[in-house]
Amino acid sequence: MAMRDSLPAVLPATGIAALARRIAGLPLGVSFAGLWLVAMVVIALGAEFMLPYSITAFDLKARLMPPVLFGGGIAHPLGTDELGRDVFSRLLLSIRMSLLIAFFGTLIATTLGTALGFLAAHFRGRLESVILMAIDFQASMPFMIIALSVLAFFGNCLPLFIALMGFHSWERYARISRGLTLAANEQGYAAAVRQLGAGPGRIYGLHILPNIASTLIVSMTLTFPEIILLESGLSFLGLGVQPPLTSLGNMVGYGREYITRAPWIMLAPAGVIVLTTLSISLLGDWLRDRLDPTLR
Amino acid sequence: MAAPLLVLRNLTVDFHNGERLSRAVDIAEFEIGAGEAVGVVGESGSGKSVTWLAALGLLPTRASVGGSVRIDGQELVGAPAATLERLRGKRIAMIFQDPSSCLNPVHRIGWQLSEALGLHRGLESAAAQAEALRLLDQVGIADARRRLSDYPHQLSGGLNQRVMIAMALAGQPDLLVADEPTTALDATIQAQILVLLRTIRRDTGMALVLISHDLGVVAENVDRVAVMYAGRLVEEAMGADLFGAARHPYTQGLLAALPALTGPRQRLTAIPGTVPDPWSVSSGCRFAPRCPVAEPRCAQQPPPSRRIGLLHRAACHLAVEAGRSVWAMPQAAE
Amino acid sequence: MTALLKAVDLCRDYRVHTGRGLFAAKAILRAVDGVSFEIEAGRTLGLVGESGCGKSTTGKLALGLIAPTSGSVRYRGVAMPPTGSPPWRELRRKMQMVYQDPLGALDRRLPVGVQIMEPLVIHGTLLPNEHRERAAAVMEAVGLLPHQFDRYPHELSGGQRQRVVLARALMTEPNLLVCDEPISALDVSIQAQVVNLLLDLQDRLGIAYLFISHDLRVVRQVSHDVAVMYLGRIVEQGEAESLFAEPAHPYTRALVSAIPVTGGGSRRERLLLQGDPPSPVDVPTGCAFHPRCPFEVAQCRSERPKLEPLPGGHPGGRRVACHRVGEPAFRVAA
Amino acid sequence: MLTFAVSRLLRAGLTILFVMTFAFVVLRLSGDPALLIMSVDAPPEAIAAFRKAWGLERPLWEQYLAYVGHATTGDFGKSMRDGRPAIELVMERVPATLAITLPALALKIGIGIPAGIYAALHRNTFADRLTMAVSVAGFTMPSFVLALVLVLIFAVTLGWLPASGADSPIHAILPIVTLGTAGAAIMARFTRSAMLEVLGQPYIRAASAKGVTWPRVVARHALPNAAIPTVTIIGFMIGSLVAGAVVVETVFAWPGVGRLLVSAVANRDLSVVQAILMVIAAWMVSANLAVDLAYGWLDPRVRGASAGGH
Repeated sequence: MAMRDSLPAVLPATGIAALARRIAGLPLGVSFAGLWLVAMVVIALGAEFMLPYSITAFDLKARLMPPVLFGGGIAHPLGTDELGRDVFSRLLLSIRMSLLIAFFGTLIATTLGTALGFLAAHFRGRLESVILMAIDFQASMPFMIIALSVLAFFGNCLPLFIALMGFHSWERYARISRGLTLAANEQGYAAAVRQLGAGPGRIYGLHILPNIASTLIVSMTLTFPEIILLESGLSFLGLGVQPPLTSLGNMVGYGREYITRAPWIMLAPAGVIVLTTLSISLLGDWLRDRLDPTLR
Repeated sequence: MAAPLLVLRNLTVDFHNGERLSRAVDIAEFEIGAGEAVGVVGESGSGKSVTWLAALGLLPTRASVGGSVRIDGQELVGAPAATLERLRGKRIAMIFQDPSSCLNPVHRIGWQLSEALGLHRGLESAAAQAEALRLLDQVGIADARRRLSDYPHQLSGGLNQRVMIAMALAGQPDLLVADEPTTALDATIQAQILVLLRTIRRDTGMALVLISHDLGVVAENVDRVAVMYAGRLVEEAMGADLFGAARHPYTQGLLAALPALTGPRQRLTAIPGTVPDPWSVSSGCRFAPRCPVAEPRCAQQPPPSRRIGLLHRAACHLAVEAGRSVWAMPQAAE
Repeated sequence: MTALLKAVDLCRDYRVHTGRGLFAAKAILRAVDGVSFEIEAGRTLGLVGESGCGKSTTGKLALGLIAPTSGSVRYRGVAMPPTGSPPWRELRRKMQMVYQDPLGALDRRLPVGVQIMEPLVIHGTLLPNEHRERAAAVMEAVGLLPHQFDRYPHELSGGQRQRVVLARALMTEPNLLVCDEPISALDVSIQAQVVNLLLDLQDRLGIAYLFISHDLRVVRQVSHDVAVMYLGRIVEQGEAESLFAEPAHPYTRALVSAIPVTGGGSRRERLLLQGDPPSPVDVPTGCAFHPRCPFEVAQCRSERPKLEPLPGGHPGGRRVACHRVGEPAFRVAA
Repeated sequence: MLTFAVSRLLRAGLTILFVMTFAFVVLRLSGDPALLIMSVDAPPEAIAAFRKAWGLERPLWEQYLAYVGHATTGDFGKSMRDGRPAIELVMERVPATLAITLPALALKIGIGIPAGIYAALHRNTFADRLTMAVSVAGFTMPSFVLALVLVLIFAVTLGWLPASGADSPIHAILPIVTLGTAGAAIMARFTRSAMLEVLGQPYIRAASAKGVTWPRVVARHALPNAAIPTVTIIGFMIGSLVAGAVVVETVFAWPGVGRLLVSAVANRDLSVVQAILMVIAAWMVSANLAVDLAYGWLDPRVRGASAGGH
């Protein structure tokens, strides 16, 4: 739907054949990124149906087993930790947790930021100045520091942590939605619809939001990996997701202690983080070129 | 007539846009004499600007240029970068539509003028300063000394265009290409700039190519006019001939579409349809789909460039009589 | 008889920053300064002037899209309701705007047909199943083809998009259209199509236009009356043909003489203005035009001229704001 | 220029005040500050003394004023771990942090900017794509992963460099490389897009049209303009030097402010957290101020506007 603008009006060929042709036409990197992300989403949705072992199941006979191609057995494809727990099982649950946090964080940031941007553009005046000041502040203060101090003051629990991640980069959406709304209000389609007599609900919901959606989506491909990086960084430091819950950063932090004896404990989640953020960035770059030549 | 200053032969410009290739310019033959003022008229996408950017090698790399452009016998198409750099500003200078964005925002006017003077005349510091002052005077900028230390954003669009003209004069070129020099300016400022261009041409004797979409701007300021449509030259004539006795249906249509400024108001003659997409392919006349007198052959064979009178040529299959507009014929009814 | 739209003494101020940052100096920019006019049903008032003279702001004030700082707008004798209020929205059926950039004024993500029907949806006029019928009728009236109903704006040409904007504006059968530079973004060969269409629609539907443009030729073509604006004020107003034939205010004379003509232009009066228009933040005292006026005297610097009927009775109800316009020597001096 | 500087200074002050208010509000929202700061098992009379010292029984606005007063003089209370003034603890860690972040900054600028310029000038060539691919990989890799991979290669496997500690300058190499890599990637990407933007401007074509040679167009016409947005990102990098070092200092056990912050957060040592927050805010505000001044120096439009406009 969103691609209608940039693609020439091709007659809709029949379903799957067209889809296959379209996928075949993608750059290799983008197709790989897409496949990886699909796999991640499947894991995030169905992690508990795929677990070979419970993550608390000890197997003291198989402690610190290397992964399957490095001398380990097929029973533990990614090896085990020092208590003989299966790394692969743990990894699946970590992926789910990290994606969940990043997903809700991005959602909160987008909703909050877009709403504030609309408010600023709609009411202008004092409200706009206040929102602009908050944007400036947020953009200039490193979010890592804000996050750390909030965690220090409030302590940590999962809902708070997710909400905190949602405050990351809201200002990007506020800036985009305010800017594009002002442009549309000045001489553009929103001004035109307004002078037709349409109310704000119609103007924002039916016209502005669909029009800026592609830009927002492209920005989400920036925010999503940023939140993964932030979350895993904090969890790595032991200040993010708390045990018994586990996330990718958490696993890396834990695996760090065995870096000399069992580097796979750390490398498996680290690899997942890098591949996931890289995939989303690649996909985002590709989307940006497709959807929104005005960005960058 | 003496040997022409500039000669274009079979000039083509193609843009590669993804898989699409579009021919933006396709000119068989065009000449400019020394000291001559030529107007080039066309709508957006007619190739009127691209032609001259191509001649100076200023197009991006996704454009490929073929054919030949020679100034005093020296070939420009495919010439090495160093040759072109020596020619630009020195033999052929160019000014553009939006003067305020054509001046570098972080350098002072004086710096930018001195740069051109240093490049083309080898003038340094004090000598460059003095010459820069003289040039600003010549283009009618009051208080020139103060302006030298101003930045472009401190000057109005009209003043910036004067600065651009001064900069173009710095190399004492044989030819000035002015690409829509007044389009971004207000009517009263446009009048000032056009008068300035006339004065300078009288004083320096350089040749001028004035590119515009506005027939009026061209009519008052040049000797000869060339009309372009969809990358091709459709008619070429002395100003009076063209405005008095246009022979190509497109030129006639453009003139008829222009509201009069005096006399009773009459319904305008509108050219139907729209300008063709640059990537659309047509072997015949590009104007045929909109032409009221088009015949089957117009869509198939490229129109010959016909010589109609002294310095008057038109690219049309039909020999339209002088003084008769195809738009006034019965079949031209909307 | 009450006029369709009557604007009395409209003023509109903007607060502008003359610098950057929190404590930058603020200034008041008076974009429109005491403008009054009337538009009668089925007639066209042309509004001309250079960029920044306040003509677009006047257009928005006339529609009530922005509130005036002082002064009033009355539609059929009733005061304009506050912007955005339900009665204001209701009134949109009767007055509509046509924009310079039709692509910007259309939603790129919706087929044009849906957008053409949108006014009916907003105002709940007609039954939903009649919307499409009405849209088809209006599309035909503005020269759009039925299959274009499902097209997206970017699939149409500039002229067709402007027809779509017009069709949308006409859906609720308005009495007044404010056209803000409706043809300046269009190609020369397309402009005449749209001008003719506007005139045809007025003939058939009896719509009144406030036609805003910097192009004097086009304004003369479409307008019954013309008002000339300079720095937020109307300096001359009157019947179109006579105003362009015999402009009285020095600014109007300069504007008219600045239009280049095709074919022998030496017969006309030449009045070349010096310098640029002053910044609207810092409007000169007295007559705002005096720093550029060749006829300026002491009175012009101190006393603001009123818009008054031309002495000696002039056809077309001409009114001029100039101290010297009544002097017998004045016209000779030109 | 004067009003410009004054307005920037005032804005800087406002930002600091904003951070103080933020800390004050969050502290109040999170519960009884006396209990939070003194810890729950402190003797009741100590808590009462603390309440009195911080004026917690007075009205909220008075408390706020007192808080701001304390904070402006650098008094954030004592660290609950060793009882020393929090600000002292923080300040003595600053040199260590600068010792790795400043060389890292040099690395970011020294590699990122030339790479970005090169990529922009050779747009769509193999070199450009390679630079951008490396750059994407550089900033999608979390710093702790990069740090651990470097440790795995250079410390564990090759044994060339120490894995952690701060005993000698050699120890600083891995932290500096880790910090510099991601920053250089961002810098390169940003410089490239700034440069491409400038190269597309009409004045670049106009400079070519007047006969300026291409190297000179790049050096004298494009670079000064591309420098303007680039300064913003450099300023932001300077402002976030400390924040960026949090993870890396912890991984390499480098005794800087970042590591202190992590342990303070983990132990909920709120005085220290507040002190660090204010130090970072002051640092960041100074960096922004420097950017603004650099802007005025690089961009005559900003200068002109601040001098009263046109």
